[in-house]
Amino acid sequence: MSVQAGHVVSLTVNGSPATRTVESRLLLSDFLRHELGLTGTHVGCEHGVCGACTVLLDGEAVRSCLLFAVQADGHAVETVEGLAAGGELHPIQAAFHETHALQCGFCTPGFLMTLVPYLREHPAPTEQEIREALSGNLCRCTGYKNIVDAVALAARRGAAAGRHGAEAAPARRGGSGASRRGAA
Amino acid sequence: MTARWLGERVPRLEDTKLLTGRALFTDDVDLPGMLHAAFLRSDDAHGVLRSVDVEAARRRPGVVAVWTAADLGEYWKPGPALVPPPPIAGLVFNSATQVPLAREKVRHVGEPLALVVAVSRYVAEDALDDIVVDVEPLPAVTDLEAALAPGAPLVHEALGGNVAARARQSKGDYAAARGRAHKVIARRFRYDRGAAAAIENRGVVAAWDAKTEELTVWDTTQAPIPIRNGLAAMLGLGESQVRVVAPFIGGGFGPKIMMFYPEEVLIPWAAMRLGRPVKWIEDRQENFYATTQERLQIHDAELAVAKDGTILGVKDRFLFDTGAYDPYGLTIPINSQCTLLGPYAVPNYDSEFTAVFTNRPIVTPVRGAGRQHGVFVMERLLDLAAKELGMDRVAIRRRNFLPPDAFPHDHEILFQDFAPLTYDSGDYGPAMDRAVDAIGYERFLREEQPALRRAGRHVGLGIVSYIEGTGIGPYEGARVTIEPSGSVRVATGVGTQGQGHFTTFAQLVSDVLGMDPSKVQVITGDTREFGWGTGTFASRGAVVAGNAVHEAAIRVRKKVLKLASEVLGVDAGELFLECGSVHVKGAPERSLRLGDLARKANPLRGGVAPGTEPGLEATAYFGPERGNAANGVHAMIVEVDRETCEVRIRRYVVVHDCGTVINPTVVEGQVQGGVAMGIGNAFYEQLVWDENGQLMNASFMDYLLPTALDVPAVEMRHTVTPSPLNPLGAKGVGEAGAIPAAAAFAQAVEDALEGEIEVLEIPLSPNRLFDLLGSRSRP
Amino acid sequence: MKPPVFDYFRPASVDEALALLAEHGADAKALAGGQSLVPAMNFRLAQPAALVDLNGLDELAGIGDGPAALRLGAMTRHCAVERSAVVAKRAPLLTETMPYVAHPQIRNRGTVGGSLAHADPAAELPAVMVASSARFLLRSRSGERWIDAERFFTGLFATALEPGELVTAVEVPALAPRTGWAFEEMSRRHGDYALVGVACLVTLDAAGRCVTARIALLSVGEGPVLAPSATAALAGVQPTPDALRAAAEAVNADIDPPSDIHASAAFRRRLATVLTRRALTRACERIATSAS
Amino acid sequence: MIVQGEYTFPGTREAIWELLLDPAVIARTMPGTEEMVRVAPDRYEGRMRVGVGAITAAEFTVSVQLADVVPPERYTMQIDGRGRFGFTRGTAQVRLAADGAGTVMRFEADLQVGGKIAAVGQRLLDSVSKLMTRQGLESLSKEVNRRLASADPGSRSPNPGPLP
Repeated sequence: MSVQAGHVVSLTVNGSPATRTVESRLLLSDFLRHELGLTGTHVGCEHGVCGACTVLLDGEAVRSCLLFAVQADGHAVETVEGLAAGGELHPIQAAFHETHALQCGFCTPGFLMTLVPYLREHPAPTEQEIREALSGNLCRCTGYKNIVDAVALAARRGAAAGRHGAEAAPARRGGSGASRRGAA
Repeated sequence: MTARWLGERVPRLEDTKLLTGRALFTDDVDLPGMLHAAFLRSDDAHGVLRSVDVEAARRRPGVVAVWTAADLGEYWKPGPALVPPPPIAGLVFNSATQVPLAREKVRHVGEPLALVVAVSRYVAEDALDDIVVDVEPLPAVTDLEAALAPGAPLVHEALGGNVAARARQSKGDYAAARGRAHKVIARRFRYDRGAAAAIENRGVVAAWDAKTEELTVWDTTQAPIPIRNGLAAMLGLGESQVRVVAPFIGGGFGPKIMMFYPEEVLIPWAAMRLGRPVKWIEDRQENFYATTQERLQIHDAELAVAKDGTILGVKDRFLFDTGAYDPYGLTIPINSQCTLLGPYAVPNYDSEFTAVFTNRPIVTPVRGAGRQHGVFVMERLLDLAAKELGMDRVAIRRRNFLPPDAFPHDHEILFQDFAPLTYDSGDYGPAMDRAVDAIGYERFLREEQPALRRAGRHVGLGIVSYIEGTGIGPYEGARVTIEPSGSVRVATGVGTQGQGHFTTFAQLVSDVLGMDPSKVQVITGDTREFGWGTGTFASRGAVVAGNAVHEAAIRVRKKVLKLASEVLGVDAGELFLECGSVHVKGAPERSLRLGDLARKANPLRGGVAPGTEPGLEATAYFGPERGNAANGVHAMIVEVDRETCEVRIRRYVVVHDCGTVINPTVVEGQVQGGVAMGIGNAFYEQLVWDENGQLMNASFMDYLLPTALDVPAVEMRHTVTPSPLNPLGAKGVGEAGAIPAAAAFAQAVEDALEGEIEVLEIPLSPNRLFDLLGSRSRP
Repeated sequence: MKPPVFDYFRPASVDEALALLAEHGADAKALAGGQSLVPAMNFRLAQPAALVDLNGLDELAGIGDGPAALRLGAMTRHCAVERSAVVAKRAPLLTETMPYVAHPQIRNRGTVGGSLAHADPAAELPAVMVASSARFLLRSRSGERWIDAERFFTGLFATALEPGELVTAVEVPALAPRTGWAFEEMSRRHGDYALVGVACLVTLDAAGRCVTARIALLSVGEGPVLAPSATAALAGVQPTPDALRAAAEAVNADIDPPSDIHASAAFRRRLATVLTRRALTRACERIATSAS
Repeated sequence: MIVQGEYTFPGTREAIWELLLDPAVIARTMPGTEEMVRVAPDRYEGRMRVGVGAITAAEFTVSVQLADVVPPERYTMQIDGRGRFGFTRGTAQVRLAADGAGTVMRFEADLQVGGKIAAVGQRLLDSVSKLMTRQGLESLSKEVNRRLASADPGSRSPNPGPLP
């Protein structure tokens, strides 16, 4: 067996085990998207700048375009598909929806995956801290303001619920009709 | 019909799919047996293409096919000219459109030379390294003025020169106005190239079904219907045999309109030739060459003013870099020419541009599409005039605003849609009042700025006005269908790239049909669903397609009322629609669910009256006679670190008038996003080409998109002067934020530096400020 | 932008890694965080024939607090350094610098040893290590050796590493009493390659005179650049604003900055002067604060 | 990209001239040169491998065409290097002037860089060209000193060939 091809990769993705045989050079982003069909992880630059491909590797946000799939062997990966448990939006997803924090939505999964661990570790960030946390993700549509608002909203709810960040607050269903919320 | 949803902040209906990773983007399309394509692209900006040797690539295991221009046979054809030149007297227009693969000559870095199709993109890229190209370099055409000099190397030898177009538009008598002027302000302005840089690169997936003889193409296009029509013609198929789907698109901003990119022409052809689906996904490096760009213009402009600041006239001569080909015609420079006039009364105007071929990638509109250049030149001229006249910046603008009774106002020149540049409506004074108030103009100049200056800080304010011509024709259409389930389907031809069409169109229908927007399913950008239309550009989605959707919904409502009055036996005037049902006034318990009515409208047996159309469905089209004039004021406060030449934006205020607002949240999102792009243009983003036509920053490491730390939160105010040109009264908003940002930024930086430098170019950068400040800026 | 083929090895021990590197010679690269190597491979600018993945080697990771020095395993990730209370106490200059290193997602993967071995002239850690008088433990199949940071960086992306040799640990000596520190950087956007950066450690005597000042700059030469002229200008003097300004000006004699599209050499000189002054000022303020 | 400089060598103009045009010397002194053959009196062809540290190494096939050759005073080189990462090409002028017992070499190269090297590597172009220039001059200087140590430096050049 060549050491270029035929690497067996066994990992956990969104809590479920997966095993595939891959070429050593296959990027983790391509592995998730095209081998596992998890196309919610997007690819924007493939040189580690845009952040669209951000996923969690053992709970930490990483660029999946800068990892080879073989490196994920034995590890746990979480992608955007794993966030909304049982059809309920994750609190950070719900906050994005409510504050209009996405337009084309292409960069959004990368932002969400960056924010999930961030809010876990920083339950009450200031606006400047939020902006610093977002600085490794590029968005071309929104101008970031509403994303910053979404993070603040999710953090407030986490704090209000007396729990930490992203795990807190009941999620609202997205797209379930119009609220009459005032200006963001 | 009550306007319950129009103007409401309805959270977007499309969000859930996007937030959960279930939205289909082009690169998500995965088909059995699919092959993957990669293009070999020219390293040279200009040269004679002697040979492209693909033999080694063809032999590589996993490679299925490799084609060069010579292998395309009859299929090799330059692309169509997309926008014909407008009927301007004396206009010169030389058309040279892009080719699918370069043959005989290469004309810009990144021009495709060969197409490789392989079992994976990885193998396809391996094969690119096997190809040997022999190019005899030619001197590159990069400088716009040198390009026009006698003896300059030629991008297109057959044209005998590098002039792509020349057009002069004028009104009044500028020379006479100049003679009367108290002051004439003349400067040279430069606005450089940037990239649209949507986070999703382009992509095309094509599949040919030999049994049904149908071609399906998924394309990151802003104009799926013209793509379908063109592909059908090129491939010898009927239009109904081709289905083009623009699924979720990860940002457009203009370049995804460009029709018949080489990849769009070749991938469907390859899929048919090979009898297997083929996918091509542009990578970020390719995007810097293979996707169109915009913005290099050089203006020599002058403003003639009276002593009291009244504009007597403007003269402008400008050069426009159209890149190696000019498929998009004159849209951009005409936008510049028209937008320069702004919200002002300009009695005498003389503007001539020369579009120049260069050895750089193709130029087509990018968000703003030439409008920012006009705004930049005019607003800078007004700033300089105010300074020379000792006038306040806001006062000189107010002095020249068109008064509210001046509408419709005919500027006596032609706009990009070939219609006379006529402003439909506007009221500019109140917009300026609100901006002055919101930014705290008086207090800033009187108190804050002097106090901060005394403390050694360099803060400045910029405040500028602009007009954005939006919502042009020719037309869009929509079909609205009430389904037996009670939900409503809306199909329209425009594609969507994040503008919120799924929600705003649903809102328009909801009011007419009395239902919750969440019950309205909008389908865009699939030619099988709707096959007539042009595309999403020129801030026209809400105006043109929106009015078509609205009208189609009104027609469906008429059908609902007619059928319900028959079924319920009451006069249609006694009925109202609410919560997905038709009710009788005064007896709301007497009602019919719209779904049940839809079933009744499609009987299986029995007779119907002659002329009866089945179903609760209607199609409508809307084509405005001409575009709208949205307007606004941008104001910002910046702080410059005089030592490091860094600039921080402290505040940013936008007052915007886009006529009737369908969804303020969506509108504000568009404006905030546009401002971010405008700030990028002003201070971060510049495609740096060397004199040989090489791009020096073809990556996100060196091409600097602004991040969350660079873009301020925009404080937004609306004013509303509805457009009389469409039933909704809407004007477009998609590009507005991006248009005046650079002009405001330039003024603010100049102000912060107390007039030590003149900012006549965009983008700025810390290094450029350092150079401009020169020896005066010892730390 | 897909990487070329390569052989992939995941050794179970440092010894095995060293054996693999020796076996595959110059065409093999060690894969640490991969945050510089993988982009270069995606651009196909780097085409190593083999990668030896160090990520599973726990023996190379970890932060240890010794009596004389802080010890960092080469595979300690940037995020671990950034969050470490021990580092904050023992090497606060390093803690202050970490947020400037790219972005959070990059720091979650990037490693100390990887950054040092890569020796990018615009990277923060090499300059901080030089300013901190750190030393590195290098290991090959033939043994181990210590090398001072100053001697480790030999030029443009060049280090004293021999073929088959790995950086396995870093020791950052404890701060002397009355020592202040500061890191200053200017980049176009947060997380970008620095246009110029300055790391400094200043030690004053009881009378408030400068005993030593270690000033290292980045992005102004082929690697991290020590500024002996600036150090000399401060020797034995009170750090008055004028003295700090003069020291900052003296930096010009120590640097030979490159020009690129973001900053000319002249602009980099300006930035080096300004940032050095600001860094020295803050470092001295810190001493004053901690002394009071 | 303009690369220019001047350097003073010990030795006569004639001796330096011979060295500069000796393919073996070029191969030894031009950083990254793996092979250099004088295929015609006024033409050299070879291979270079220009590396930036541990990560990247760009391979080029290089041809150098001499023009405007006025021994021992000046010559011009048309340089054409191509590789997978792009190209480097341009002209370099070399002038030699007597300076006491030594020789001053002045050179000015106007080089185009294209393809990936330009697109992705701009940040390092200046540093790399400075480094290569310095390394080249240092090697050349060593070579000169080595040759001067021998009696007749010119006769050691393998196949200098007649000049045009």
